[in-house]
Amino acid sequence: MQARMIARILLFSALFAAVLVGCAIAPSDERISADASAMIKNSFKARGQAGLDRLDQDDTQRLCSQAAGKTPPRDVAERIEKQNLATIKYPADGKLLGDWKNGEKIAQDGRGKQYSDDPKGPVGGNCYACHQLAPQELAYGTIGPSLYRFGKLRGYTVETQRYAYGKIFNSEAFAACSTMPRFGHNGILSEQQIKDVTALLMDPASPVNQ
Amino acid sequence: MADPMKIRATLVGDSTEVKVLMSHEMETGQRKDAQGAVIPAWFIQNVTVAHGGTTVLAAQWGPAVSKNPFLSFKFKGGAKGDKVTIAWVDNRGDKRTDEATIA
Amino acid sequence: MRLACFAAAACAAFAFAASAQNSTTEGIAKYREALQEGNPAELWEARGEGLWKAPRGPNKVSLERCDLGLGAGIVKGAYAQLPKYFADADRVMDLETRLVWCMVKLQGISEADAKKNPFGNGNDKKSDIEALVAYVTSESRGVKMNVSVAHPKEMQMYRVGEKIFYFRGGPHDFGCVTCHGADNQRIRLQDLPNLTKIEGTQKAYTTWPAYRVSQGELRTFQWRLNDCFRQQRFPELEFGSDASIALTMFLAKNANGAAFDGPAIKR
Amino acid sequence: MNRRRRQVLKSGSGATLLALVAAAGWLKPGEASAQSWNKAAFDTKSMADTMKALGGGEPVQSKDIVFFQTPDIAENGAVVPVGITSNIPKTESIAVLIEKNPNMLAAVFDIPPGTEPSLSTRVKMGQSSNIYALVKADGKYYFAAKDVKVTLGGCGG
Repeated sequence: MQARMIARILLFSALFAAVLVGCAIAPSDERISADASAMIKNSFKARGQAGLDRLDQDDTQRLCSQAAGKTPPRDVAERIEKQNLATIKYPADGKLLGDWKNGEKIAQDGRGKQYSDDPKGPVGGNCYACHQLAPQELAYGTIGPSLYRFGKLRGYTVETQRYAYGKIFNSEAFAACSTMPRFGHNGILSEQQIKDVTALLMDPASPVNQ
Repeated sequence: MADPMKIRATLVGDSTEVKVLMSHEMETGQRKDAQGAVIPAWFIQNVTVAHGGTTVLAAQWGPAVSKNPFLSFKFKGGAKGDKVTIAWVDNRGDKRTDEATIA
Repeated sequence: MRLACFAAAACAAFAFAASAQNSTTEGIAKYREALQEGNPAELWEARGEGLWKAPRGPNKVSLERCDLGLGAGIVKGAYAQLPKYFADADRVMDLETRLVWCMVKLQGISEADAKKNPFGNGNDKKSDIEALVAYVTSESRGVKMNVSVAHPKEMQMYRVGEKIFYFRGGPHDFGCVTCHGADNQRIRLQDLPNLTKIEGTQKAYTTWPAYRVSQGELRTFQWRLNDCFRQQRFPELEFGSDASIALTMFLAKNANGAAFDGPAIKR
Repeated sequence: MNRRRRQVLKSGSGATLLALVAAAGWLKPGEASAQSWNKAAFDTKSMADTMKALGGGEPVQSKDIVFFQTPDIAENGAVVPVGITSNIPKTESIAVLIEKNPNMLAAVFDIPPGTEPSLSTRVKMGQSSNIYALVKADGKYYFAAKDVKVTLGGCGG
């Protein structure tokens, strides 16, 4: 009886020690995340228009960082999409389509928001960095899907216009942890610029739809 | 003073293959700095390659030759242990001469 | 008849676009191949070797007693095992931070001076660090990457580096993973390595530093990270900062097993 | 290659190449050219100017001039590899010209006897353009052309 008790105590002690050692070797994931946040704060310096406040994550950025490049769990994804959907502001004048020619310029322009950019200078959408749009431009990226014939394939409806405008304004409203920037929500593009890019996608005369 | 050239001279059959990299800005004179002032042209104008006292290649360059220029060619003759001497002069009169041993 | 015509025309247009893409990719591959014949990185390697061996700083000694992890003065193969934990500094260091350490401790150069010009710009602003990195890394060409995470601080850096890789922030919500999280992606026409996979990481990590023909400069891995964060719209990543070492640790360790092939030459 | 391009090649460039040759007189036999730099040749700015200044004959297009290691597409115009081999007997010099650069002439190489009429170097190109290889052999001029496209990648700069 006594011997058994001692054996049990020894076993527990050994297990406890193993847990302790385990802790020493492998800090928890939460601990590592906290270390990473602290390290990031200590490793950057403000420069040009890029202040250290850019390192403060909002809820979406934090949850998507945790998802580590994968789709987050369903409840998290729904939370992200719901929060972001609420931010979308459609134009007060009800007009969703601007000038596709301007839209094409915005889609080509990759400047803006870098510390090396003139803060007063133009800000583009850089759409071609990730998407195929007008077929004339062969130097397009493939991080996002091809948007060639976006309007022609989906139909030139008001619903599709609203989807396109909304997606550009805040992509996270439609696909949680999308790699696409939230151009309207984060103030990268103006309302008029988003209208122009929407026109690039949705105007039947746009080269995208030829 | 300009950095040394990086010269490789290798015997290939009965020819010597010369490959050289030079450290030079090769500034075109067409670029502007942040203040909008033209950056003056600064480039290598003459390159001569000699082996055993004879010129085996003589070149005149304009500013359209790339920064940190590269040049490769072959000449007949040359033996292992021989020296190949390369010299350049730029439009400011800066000069550089380096040599390599044929391997 | 009309329909058939239209379909044929559409197909032809599509085929044209596809073949234009293919020939572009092939053409660029040939361009990159032609660049391999002579790499101006060798000019940096030569200058770096000179700097390594020259007595410099207030102490007028060379860096030939600098311990890069394999013992004092051993350069051959050292880069393939970095970053690593150094007991004398009680810190995980990458090559750049270790070089600064040696310049300070051996040569008596102030840390501020050692760090003041990490990324060169033309003839008037040549960077000693870039040249030294070119020399040291060239001495690991062909050596298999073999980065250890045996020390708890190395493991810690590796795991934190992974978190930073997935950290999204700034006005564009970008993180490293935005561009480097999937296979066969490109920005415009530039191929992007998938750094969430071993093969992609091996190919990318082993070809830095590199002579960038677009800049006419040799660029180190510290520069690569610094400029990625600029394009991510982040503030500036500080040279030799812990986050830069953690990310380097994450990528270098994942490149283990691949032969180091730098300094390379790139676009 | 379209028809318009061919016409340009024949009338325009041919005359320009010759103009360069004539304006320059850069290829004096022997050592003389080694230490002199021919400003007139390197200053030639446009085809039109040189065509006005001169006229007459033109160098002959030759299949015996071959480009090697010269890409169809250059990812960056700052560094475009160019390799040229002349299979024309008695080749005395090889020049590299970029049609659409602000100054056309990039480099001239004197090839003494005993040196192979083949070399490679790297040039800058401001935009997509023809590269011309101009060869002087036995006192006569020959050329070959290669179209090189310059793409500039970009993710915001």
